[in-house]
Amino acid sequence: MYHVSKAYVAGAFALQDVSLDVSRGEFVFLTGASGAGKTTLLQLLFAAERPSEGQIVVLGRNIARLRGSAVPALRRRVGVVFQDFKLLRQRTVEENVGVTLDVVGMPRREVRAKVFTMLKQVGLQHRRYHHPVSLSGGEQQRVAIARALVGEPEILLADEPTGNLDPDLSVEIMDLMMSAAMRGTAVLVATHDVGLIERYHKRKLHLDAGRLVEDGPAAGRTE
Amino acid sequence: MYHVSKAYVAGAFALQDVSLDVSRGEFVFLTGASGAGKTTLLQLLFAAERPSEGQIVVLGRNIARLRGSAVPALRRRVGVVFQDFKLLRQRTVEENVGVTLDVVGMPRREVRAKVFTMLKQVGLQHRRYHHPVSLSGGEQQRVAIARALVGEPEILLADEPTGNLDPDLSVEIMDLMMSAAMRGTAVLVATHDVGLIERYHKRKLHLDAGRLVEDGPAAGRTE
Amino acid sequence: MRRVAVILAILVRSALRGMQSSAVASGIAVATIAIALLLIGAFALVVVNMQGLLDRFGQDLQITAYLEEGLSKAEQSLLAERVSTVEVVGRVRLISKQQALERFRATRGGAALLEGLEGNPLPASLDISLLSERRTPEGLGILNKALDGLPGIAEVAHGQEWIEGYARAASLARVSGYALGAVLALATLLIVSNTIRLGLYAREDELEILALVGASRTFVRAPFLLEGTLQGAIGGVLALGVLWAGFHLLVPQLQYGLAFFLGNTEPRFFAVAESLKLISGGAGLGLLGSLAALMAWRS
Amino acid sequence: MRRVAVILAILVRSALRGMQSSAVASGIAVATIAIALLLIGAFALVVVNMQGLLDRFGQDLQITAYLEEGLSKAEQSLLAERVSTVEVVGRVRLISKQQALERFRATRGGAALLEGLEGNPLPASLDISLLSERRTPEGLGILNKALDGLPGIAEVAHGQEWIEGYARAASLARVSGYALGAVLALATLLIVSNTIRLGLYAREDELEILALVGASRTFVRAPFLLEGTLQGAIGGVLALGVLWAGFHLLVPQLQYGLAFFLGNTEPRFFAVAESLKLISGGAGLGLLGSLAALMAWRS
Ligand SMILES: Nc1ncnc2c1ncn2[C@@H]1O[C@H](COP(=O)(O)OP(=O)(O)OP(=O)(O)O)[C@@H](O)[C@H]1O
Ligand SMILES: Nc1ncnc2c1ncn2[C@@H]1O[C@H](COP(=O)(O)OP(=O)(O)OP(=O)(O)O)[C@@H](O)[C@H]1O
Ligand SMILES: [Mg+2]
Ligand SMILES: [Mg+2]
Repeated sequence: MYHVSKAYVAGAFALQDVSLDVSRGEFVFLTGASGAGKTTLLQLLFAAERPSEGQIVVLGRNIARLRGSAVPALRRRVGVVFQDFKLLRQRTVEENVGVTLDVVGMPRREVRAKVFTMLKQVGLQHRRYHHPVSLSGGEQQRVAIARALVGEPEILLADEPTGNLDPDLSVEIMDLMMSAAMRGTAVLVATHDVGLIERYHKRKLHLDAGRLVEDGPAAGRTE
Repeated sequence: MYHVSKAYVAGAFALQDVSLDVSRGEFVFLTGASGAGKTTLLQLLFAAERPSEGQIVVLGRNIARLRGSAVPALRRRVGVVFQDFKLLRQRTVEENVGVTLDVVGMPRREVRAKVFTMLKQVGLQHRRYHHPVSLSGGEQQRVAIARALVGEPEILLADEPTGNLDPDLSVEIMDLMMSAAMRGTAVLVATHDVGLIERYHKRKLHLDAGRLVEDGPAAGRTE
Repeated sequence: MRRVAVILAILVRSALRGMQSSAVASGIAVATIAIALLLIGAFALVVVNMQGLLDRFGQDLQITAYLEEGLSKAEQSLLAERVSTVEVVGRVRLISKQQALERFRATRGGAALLEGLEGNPLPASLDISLLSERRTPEGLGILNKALDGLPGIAEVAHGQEWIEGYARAASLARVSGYALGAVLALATLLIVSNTIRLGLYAREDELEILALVGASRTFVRAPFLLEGTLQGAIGGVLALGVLWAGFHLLVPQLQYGLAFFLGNTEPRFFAVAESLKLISGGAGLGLLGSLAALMAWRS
Repeated sequence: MRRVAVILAILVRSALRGMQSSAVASGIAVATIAIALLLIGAFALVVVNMQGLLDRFGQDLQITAYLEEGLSKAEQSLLAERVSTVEVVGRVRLISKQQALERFRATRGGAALLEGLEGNPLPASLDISLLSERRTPEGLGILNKALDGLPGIAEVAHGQEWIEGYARAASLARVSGYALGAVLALATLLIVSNTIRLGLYAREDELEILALVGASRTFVRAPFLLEGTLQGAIGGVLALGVLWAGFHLLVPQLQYGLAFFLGNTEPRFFAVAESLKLISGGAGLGLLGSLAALMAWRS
């Protein structure tokens, strides 16, 4: 990934005339009131939704014109933490996280090793044979995060990744995502957690009713 | 509801030897790290799970010994905001909220009126004919809250009700729950949001790995 | 009272809404029930027309009672009449000596044989056919007994083997008809309950959420059962429609072939009562299927 | 290469895991397929044994060719032999004048008729039966032509109507056999695809999540198709087992009744190849069903 650029304008409702550009290794917060369009914006970025207007270039590919068959290849390079987790209910935690690696055809042994390391990082290695239903909300969220990170994606989209986590864990998870950014991943985190945003002083995009009203480093930036 | 008392001790894993007592009109925060047992505790209170040990008395009924057929009657007096919302995907927002009233056999016209008023309070009246999938995370959460509140329950159990809401909305929702407490509802809110807890200075129960380690008003109580 | 009405209204609305909101699953259930009932219905049509088929096979079953020589026409007629009053007898035809002779002459070589003959050595006879439902060894026994007691009958000739074979075949056809019908009904019930169960599977969440919100068992289940019943009834109507169309399209085409099987019995479609039975059978299947599904769900 | 193997392993594992994790839905699908194939299989058994049934009905179909007077025994035998070489002819029996007379004498009244007679007015004849598969008007035509060309044959008597009726009935039976089979197969396909579609319905989330995580269409679909195929094959094996048990339990019980229908043809079960066809038919149904389900899903 040499440069990620998204010149982006979407149709009438959820997002209006939004343009932005995120480059490799950058860490960006996405904020805005409930229903402002954060999730919609993220979904456009990994081709879960198509823009009604405008162009989106992700990893050198124009999403608006991407063929359906090219979508999986793109998604494998993007890690996503869904707001509602989207875990496979019928599979164990280990399998849920491993699925990211399965889809690229990684041998089983390698998958297990990587998954174990990843689960350890989110503090869930002892839960790896459990099913999502028997996990607490925060544990499920961490599984979702592990799944997004285990494939070492070039882009990480995290939608409210700490909504069900206590402050200490939130910081741990944010640090994990930070270090991904250090390794060159473009990270976009949609969140309401003012504490976190203040703590990290990163670039912040603020959406209001589908319009990008603020784009810039948080006030009081230290780096 | 004249007195709510829960003398409560559950088996080995999720909760251990927890005893507490909440009375009518009281407002209590439930805190604790991810996986501490907050959700488990709330689920015991409306008979979604049975305790492995100990007794729970809710609204004058012993949950540990409640007949299966008596459970619905109890649940109608308890409003619950689930951590994962548990909305009916096939039904509109209006129907989702109205289901609380449907189950007690309220006529349709009344249901619609009450639901409308309630949706207005959470700021979603314009979304009432939408389906949950077409709502943002925060909007879904507010539907769940509306459903819990619309039946004017004697007990309100809210599990992480502001995890997907921005700070302003969170305050609005908390105020809504406060006013329910004013009207005599016992309110239990499980949350990680330190900001909220600090803001309201209410009684706070802190769970750590299934044990109740703190029970008392938050430091710096103002009332 | 009023509350009951309100709840009933909610349940019915709920069932309709359920069918509407999971329209695909509902459609699939209805289609499956319709197909299953189509098989049952087609089978039932065959059974309904089977009597004609059996009669066709049995119409050759004729018992010939040869009369003694020297009876007057009146006596012969009287005998024929008395035989026709025997409970198991359907039709009696008196064949006079003259008719017997003509019949014989018509057979190959008969004319040649008769050439040199004077007088008529052939006896008069009664051709007796049994009522179709009495074409059993027992029926034959009753006839024999009755004939034994009648003066004027010289000898009785009949295919004892034929009739036993026929009776066995007929009862086999009937028994296997019932057996097949039962198997089909069972298969249909299983398939329908499987289908509904899978439908429930897809809506488990919904039922669970309703329960969590304080809905009573009845409130959760009644709409589901109603839905199943309705789906079954719709499936029944569809199956009936297809059968009707098929029957009226195919039967004229197959007339000749069918005539061979059925003789001159007209193939017939279901009567109204039978049609209603099919539809209510569908409804019953839907109800049973959803009951079974619910029972399997929570066990 | 290695990657292909790894992916294949993942797909197979995925299919097995799918069946295991949604065991109830899988079980229901297998049961439904088994029931549907049971119906098809039972029907196929009847069809397989239908030839015996048709032969039974056709065995009375006999053409009698009366020979001219004054042929020597050798000439008669030669004629019989020549007739038996006609392609459509199954069996030829020579009835000499003497035999004809004896037959006649055995008939009722025959003895009396013959009493006054000298000499033997009855002609010798050939009783010809057609090969069972040639009992058609065409077959009869061929026979007639062949007989026309033979000197020594006086007259041919046969039930033209009978044979036409028989041919119509036999072809009706065959055609309706195929038609019913097709209807059953179609019904089965629909039911199976419905069942699998409902199963997919319950797992929609899973497939959607896989797609969101970057699984290719193949990765999502292949295990599902594999699963369907496997379920179909298992259903086929189950159906075959039940049929086998049923056949061996029931046939001895029904022997007499069946004998009436089948004559002396032994009822037989499927051969190995036919059994395999049933199983692979099940697998095919499962595959087709899941294909149809997937296609309906994303359209
Ligand atoms: N599938 C959809 N169909 C129709 N409208 C939708 C759909 N998804 C989202 N919307 C609407 O688009 C708007 C933006 O939604 P989005 O999910 O992007 O908000 P958000 O910023 O993620 O909010 P939250 O913080 O509550 O999750 C909302 O008003 C929502 O109702
Ligand atoms: N159905 C279940 N079966 C087995 N274990 C469970 C089940 N539900 C919860 N647990 C376990 O019990 C513990 C407490 O879970 P609980 O959901 O009560 O936590 P919580 O305090 O709500 O956490 P969070 O803030 O993450 O939602 C967790 O470790 C969880 O894994
Ligand atoms: Mg969102
Ligand atoms: Mg929880």
